[in-house]
Amino acid sequence: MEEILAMKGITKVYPNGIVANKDVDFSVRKGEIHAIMGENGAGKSTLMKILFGMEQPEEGEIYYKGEKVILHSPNTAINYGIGMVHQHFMLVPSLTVAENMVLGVEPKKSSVLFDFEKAVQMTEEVSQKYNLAIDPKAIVEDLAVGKKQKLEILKALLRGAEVLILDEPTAVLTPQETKELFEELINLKNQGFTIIFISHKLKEIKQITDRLTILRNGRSMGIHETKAISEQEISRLMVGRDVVLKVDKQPATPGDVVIETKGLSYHDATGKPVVNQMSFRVRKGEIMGIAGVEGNGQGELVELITGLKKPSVGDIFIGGVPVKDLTVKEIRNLKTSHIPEDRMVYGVAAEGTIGENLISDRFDHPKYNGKLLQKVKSLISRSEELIKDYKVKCDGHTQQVNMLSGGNIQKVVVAREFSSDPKLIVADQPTRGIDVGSTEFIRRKLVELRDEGTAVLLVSADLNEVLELSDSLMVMYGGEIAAYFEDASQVDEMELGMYMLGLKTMEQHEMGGATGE
Amino acid sequence: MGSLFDIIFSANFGYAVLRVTTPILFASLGALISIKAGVVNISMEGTMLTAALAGVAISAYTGSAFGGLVGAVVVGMLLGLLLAYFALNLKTDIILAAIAINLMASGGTVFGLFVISGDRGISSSLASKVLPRIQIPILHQIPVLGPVFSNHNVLTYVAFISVALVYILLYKTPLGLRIRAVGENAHAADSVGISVKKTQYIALIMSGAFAGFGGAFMSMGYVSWFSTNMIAGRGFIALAAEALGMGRPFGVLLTSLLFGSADALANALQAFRIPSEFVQMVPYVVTIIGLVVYAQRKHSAAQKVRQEDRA
Amino acid sequence: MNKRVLFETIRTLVAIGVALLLALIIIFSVSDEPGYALERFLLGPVTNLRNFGNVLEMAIPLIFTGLAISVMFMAKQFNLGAEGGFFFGAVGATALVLTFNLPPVILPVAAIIVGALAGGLGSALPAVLKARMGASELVSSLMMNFILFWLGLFIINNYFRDAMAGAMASHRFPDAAKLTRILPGTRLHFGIFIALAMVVVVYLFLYRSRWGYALRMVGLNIRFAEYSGINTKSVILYSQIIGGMIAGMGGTVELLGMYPRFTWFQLPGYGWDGVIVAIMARNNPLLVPVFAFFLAYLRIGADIMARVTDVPSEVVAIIQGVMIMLVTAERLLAGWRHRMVVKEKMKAAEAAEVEGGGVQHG
Amino acid sequence: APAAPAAPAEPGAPAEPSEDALKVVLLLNGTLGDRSFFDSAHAGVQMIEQQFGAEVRTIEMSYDQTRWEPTLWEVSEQDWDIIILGTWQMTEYLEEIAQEFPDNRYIIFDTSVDYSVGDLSNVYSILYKQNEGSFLAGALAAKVTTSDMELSNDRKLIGFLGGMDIPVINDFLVGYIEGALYVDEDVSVYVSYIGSFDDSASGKENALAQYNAGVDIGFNVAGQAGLGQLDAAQEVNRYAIGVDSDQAMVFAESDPDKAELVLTSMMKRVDNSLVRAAEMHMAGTLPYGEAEALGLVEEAVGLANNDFFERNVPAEIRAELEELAEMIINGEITVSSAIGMSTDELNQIRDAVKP
Ligand SMILES: Nc1ncnc2c1ncn2[C@@H]1O[C@H](COP(=O)(O)OP(=O)(O)OP(=O)(O)O)[C@@H](O)[C@H]1O
Ligand SMILES: Nc1ncnc2c1ncn2[C@@H]1O[C@H](COP(=O)(O)OP(=O)(O)OP(=O)(O)O)[C@@H](O)[C@H]1O
Ligand SMILES: [Mg+2]
Ligand SMILES: [Mg+2]
Repeated sequence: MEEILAMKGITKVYPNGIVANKDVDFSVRKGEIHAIMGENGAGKSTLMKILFGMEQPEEGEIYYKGEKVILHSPNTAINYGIGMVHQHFMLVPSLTVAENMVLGVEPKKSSVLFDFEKAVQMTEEVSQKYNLAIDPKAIVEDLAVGKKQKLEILKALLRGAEVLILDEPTAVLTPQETKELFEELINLKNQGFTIIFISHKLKEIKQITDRLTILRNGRSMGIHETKAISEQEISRLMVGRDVVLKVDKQPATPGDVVIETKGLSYHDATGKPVVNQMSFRVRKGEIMGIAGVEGNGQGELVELITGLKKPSVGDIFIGGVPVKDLTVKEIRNLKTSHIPEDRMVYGVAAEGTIGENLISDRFDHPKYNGKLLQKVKSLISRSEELIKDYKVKCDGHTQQVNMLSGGNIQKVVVAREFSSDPKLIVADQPTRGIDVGSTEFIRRKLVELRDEGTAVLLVSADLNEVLELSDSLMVMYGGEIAAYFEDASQVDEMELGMYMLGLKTMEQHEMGGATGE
Repeated sequence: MGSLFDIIFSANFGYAVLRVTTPILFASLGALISIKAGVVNISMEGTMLTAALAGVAISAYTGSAFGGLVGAVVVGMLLGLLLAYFALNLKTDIILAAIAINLMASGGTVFGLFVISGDRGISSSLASKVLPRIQIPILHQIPVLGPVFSNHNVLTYVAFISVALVYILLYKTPLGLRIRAVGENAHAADSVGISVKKTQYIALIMSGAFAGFGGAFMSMGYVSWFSTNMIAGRGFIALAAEALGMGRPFGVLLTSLLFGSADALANALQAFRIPSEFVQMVPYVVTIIGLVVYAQRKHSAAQKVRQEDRA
Repeated sequence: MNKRVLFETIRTLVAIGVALLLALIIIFSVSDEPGYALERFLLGPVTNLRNFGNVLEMAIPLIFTGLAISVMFMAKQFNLGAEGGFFFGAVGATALVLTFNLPPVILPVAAIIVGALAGGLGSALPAVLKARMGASELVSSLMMNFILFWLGLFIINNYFRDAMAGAMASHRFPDAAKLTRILPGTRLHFGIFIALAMVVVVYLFLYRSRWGYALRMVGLNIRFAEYSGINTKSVILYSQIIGGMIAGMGGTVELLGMYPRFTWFQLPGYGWDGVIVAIMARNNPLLVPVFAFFLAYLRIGADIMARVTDVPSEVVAIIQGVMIMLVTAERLLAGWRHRMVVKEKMKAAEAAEVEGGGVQHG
Repeated sequence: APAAPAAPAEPGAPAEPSEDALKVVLLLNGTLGDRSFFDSAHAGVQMIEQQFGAEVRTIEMSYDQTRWEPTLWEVSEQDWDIIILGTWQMTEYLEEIAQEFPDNRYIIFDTSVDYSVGDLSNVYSILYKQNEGSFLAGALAAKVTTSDMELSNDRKLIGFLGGMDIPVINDFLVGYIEGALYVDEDVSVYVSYIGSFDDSASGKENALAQYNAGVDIGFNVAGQAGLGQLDAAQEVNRYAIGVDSDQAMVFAESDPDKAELVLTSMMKRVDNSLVRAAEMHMAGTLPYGEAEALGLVEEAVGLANNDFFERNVPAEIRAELEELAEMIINGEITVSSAIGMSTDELNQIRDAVKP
């Protein structure tokens, strides 16, 4: 097969001095699905942004269909037929699907006005042509993530993309949605599209890609045939050592109840119950997993427990203390830790230093404060300890958090939350978008803490993660408990899927002791 | 003298409200466009002032009121361009750049006036022109409506028509779609090949143009001369009106009218021997009350949205 | 890190150079003695003690409003009420010194406290409206400036006006209220020490106290602060109230240091200057006095030029504006800086390659 | 004023033995071009230049208060025979600096230094009896509103448009009200304050509110902002009275129709008073160390007697005004002043004529 595009000797230095790509060679054949792999911060997104004209390299050349091209802006790239679906959605939330679709290539009527009807029609046409169904008149902020992903792909297709770059498209998708996406990608490949696919999930890579390129520390570790390379080899090339994702775990020895909810409900502004009559308990030294398709109330449940939202009905007890009317601070004082779902929104102050981010939960603790001023030295030494213990890759505690890669930012959050000697950890998607090395690290830590007697409530969209880490398991559907398994190791994946999709619901008596009254 | 009630429900009062509202409306529409594109233009005050001088000077020089208007608008656009250049190309903090423009305008106009007319206070020695008033044929004869709505300066009508034009621009044209996209998520706009910088340039230039209209109205419609510091805070009031207008052209119309009414009301209250300091406070107090009412509504709406977001 | 400081210094110097060049062009076009005018502009403030005293005198209120705005902006509260706070603080202080007959030292101290409270009161309303219902503090503080102005005038006019004075003016302040002059031949007063002390206090507050930490985190990411257990509403309140108090102190110090009685019947404009100073100082309290001095120097130099040469004082406003814009132009020389960074990093990266490992962060 | 030739210095003149010309500097704590006060002072200095061959210089210190004191210091150190400055805001600086430079001679207009604070024997203060001039303006307004002049109506309602509610402005107001009431007890006065001295648009708006309420003649005392009244007068075709300088002349050329409606202006003749002072200085008779209040007698205040006045104001009214002026000059009428009046007293006066 011919090479449709090639990048030669690409070097990129960000203004802050970070060398994101160094002398990278990269090429793609027409009609293949080509994976790019690498740890967080390896330079994958940067390389793709260069290919899409969003960043300019310091050195290097790009060839498209054999011709040397200079991509000054996304506009140029689009005109050549390169389309990109970004790691973070590039959508305008308040606009409709159709408006987002045609942004930049707006159809006009009477030569000045925007032709909305035409935009809707264009959207419908392209969505039918590629068999990706979407409602053109829906407002984007109302869409589920899966739909947003589809919209992003359609946007690229509408602009006539022949080469589609997908930067971690599956990170936020449910297994079902991922499956559907893969079908669509294969379909597109069969129609002659070339696809560049970034993912951290080895299984997915193995499943759909033809070849793969591995980046490590901004350098290319070569191009490989997917079939010809083992998972072990891939992770060795990526991280420089073998990675075991299977966490060794002894059976749990649960103790007293740490958290208990009784008839917990939360109604949104429209009065709809988003969390409905949930009663459950988690014990000391136990990891309880919560499985479920995203948007079934898991997020609200976590916010209710951690005090960011107040329940409409019902009670929550942590260590026997009713916490329904307590502030976030007071709940944290009961030794509750929280790994938030979206680290950039809640987990860190991106423009703050690593040190500042590591102390946000204990900055006012008497231990670190005099009468008026803080004990700066002890705060700094605490931060430095955490950076070392959690292997945060950085220059030191004064470095800004937004200069770290995603995985290292997550480590900052985890270090802060795990180090406060918690009795309860509420971990919401703790390894989302994190490379294998860091994932392994965080999972190990969770089990360690459990062994030390912490109760863990683990919410994850990654079924493997839930099944592997949980001692007991709960499935949420429509804000309610659809199933509860006292022993998570006995659960069958297919059966779990049935509960998650609401095809099946357990009766109260099946759930046994941990839930209900 | 009649009661306050009589004054407020007189045609003169209604007429005054529209006149007082005009410059504020122009400036707040300009502010609206810039804010929609994600670039706050708080140099409306200085831009209006400079445009007011330009209008007078050019109309005196060309002997044409229309020439003066065009000059004022062009000068407004140039100041928008200047702000855009510093903020977008040189990355000067846009608030700071705008404050600097206000500073330059307050001194520069005095200097400019001196160079042009030899005066430093008022341009009365220049035979500058005023923009015409317009009698609206049939409306003019209708009893109450005629005196309120007819016979205004042409720019008053332009201002009110502009509300609809800005609405069409923002919500019915490709450029408007781009402006809103750039303002809401510049990365998204960038990723589909829209030039964020170009769009923001256009928005700032347009906001300068509106300030230019506002300035021209002040010196060629409201009064018939330029005098130093004659904008007297209207550019800042317009920012408040914009902020209160819920980011909508018609919202901005309503809040500008609220200001205009409060101002006219303050004038009417002078007749009642209330301590003058309190009379002067009326427009600002009304604004804060408006802000509270609006915030209360938005607050509950936002809570609703936030809760829905999580759903 | 040192390279950065070096670069920033060079960039600032280049900016000032370009601005001066523009100034020179403007001066050339309006003056018959451009060389002398420019010389006076640049060196006038340091040619005699009184002129230099003028610079320091003017820096004092700028330091206060610069600090006030910095504290509020640091918490991302875009409260522009330093203008009204400064004015109303001075009104409060006037009320105190004309009402209570206290001994020296105690009287000015009490006046500063009352001034601070009055200034804080002024920004309390925008703060409460923001914290309670999310009302834009930008709008309400702009409006409050005008309300405080008229309220202040009402108070002075009705309760403290000197009927015998030919203009709107309060009674004379007792001597006990005045801040001592510290440098003979200038009007430089004790307020400069208060201002510098406030720089240190604000620095310690922001960077060394738990309240300052909470304030900064709210400014960086309010949702993160909330998630971390910080009481964000109280931060919204106290950041603005403290800002208003600092502005009110500034008004008091300026009034007692420079004026024999209250005579302001216009807002003095230091609030906007404070915004300029705070933005230039990037809200860093330690840089506030530097840029306050810079702005004061610029103004006094310009005054001297306007006074002794034929350059009209208004031209100076244009020069100032250009200078402020250029000095803060981040992109000025950005290309050069980027090339510098690239060169350095590439060298580092190559060196790392030789060792076989990868170093990304320099 | 008698045009003296370049007079040789009197032997008795204190500090100045020089043969060369009188050196006079004028400090303005504002800018030229106000068409009023500062312009008038500047004109006075120029008259001094022409009449006495003096060397003169005018320094505009702008409205920025921080510049005033340093400038006064600097000028005091230089070699001037007379340093002229004006307005109340400068008094306290002068009280301090004049004592530092006992050999300098200072003239301050429109205010007086407080001679009790120290040795100020080198300062001469000029006050203007604006209340006397305003009395005439009020009398004129009352005459006009009760007359059957072309643009006057049946109502006995006149307007006063002040810049801000502050003592100087109210001094005009008090004289104006007394003058109006002297003519006709039943006249009411619609009093508005613009709240600014530069917002001429707001001045116009306030004036229009007055005219629309039935005012047929108004008096503006608000600097530049007050000029808005003239625009308003033209719009509704009513009369206006200007202030400080001859405001009809502001528009006499560029907009004669507007000028036609400005019946007269109550002028403070800073120019006259400065020429008078310079002349007395040279004659060695200027009472340094004292304040003088100059009024109608010294021609330091008065109504502008221009073509418009003569053309548009009926002769008998003009004659009556002249009579009133005479009565003030010879003391038959004394006009009250707002300076020294409490806010309560002031309110009583304003409320009494409230429409
Ligand atoms: N705009 C930027 N400015 C400065 N540094 C950046 C910027 N974007 C990325 N970086 C840095 O460049 C390096 C490469 O980042 P990049 O986003 O390409 O990594 P990635 O391989 O996509 O990682 P991830 O898997 O976490 O998405 C990282 O160290 C990152 O912190
Ligand atoms: N300088 C300008 N002033 C005002 N409007 C402009 C200006 N430049 C472009 N526009 C408007 O912005 C919109 C987009 O312009 P642009 O030139 O970016 O379009 P384009 O990318 O070439 O796409 P198309 O040709 O499909 O419109 C158009 O509606 C155009 O009228
Ligand atoms: Mg990435
Ligand atoms: Mg009448």
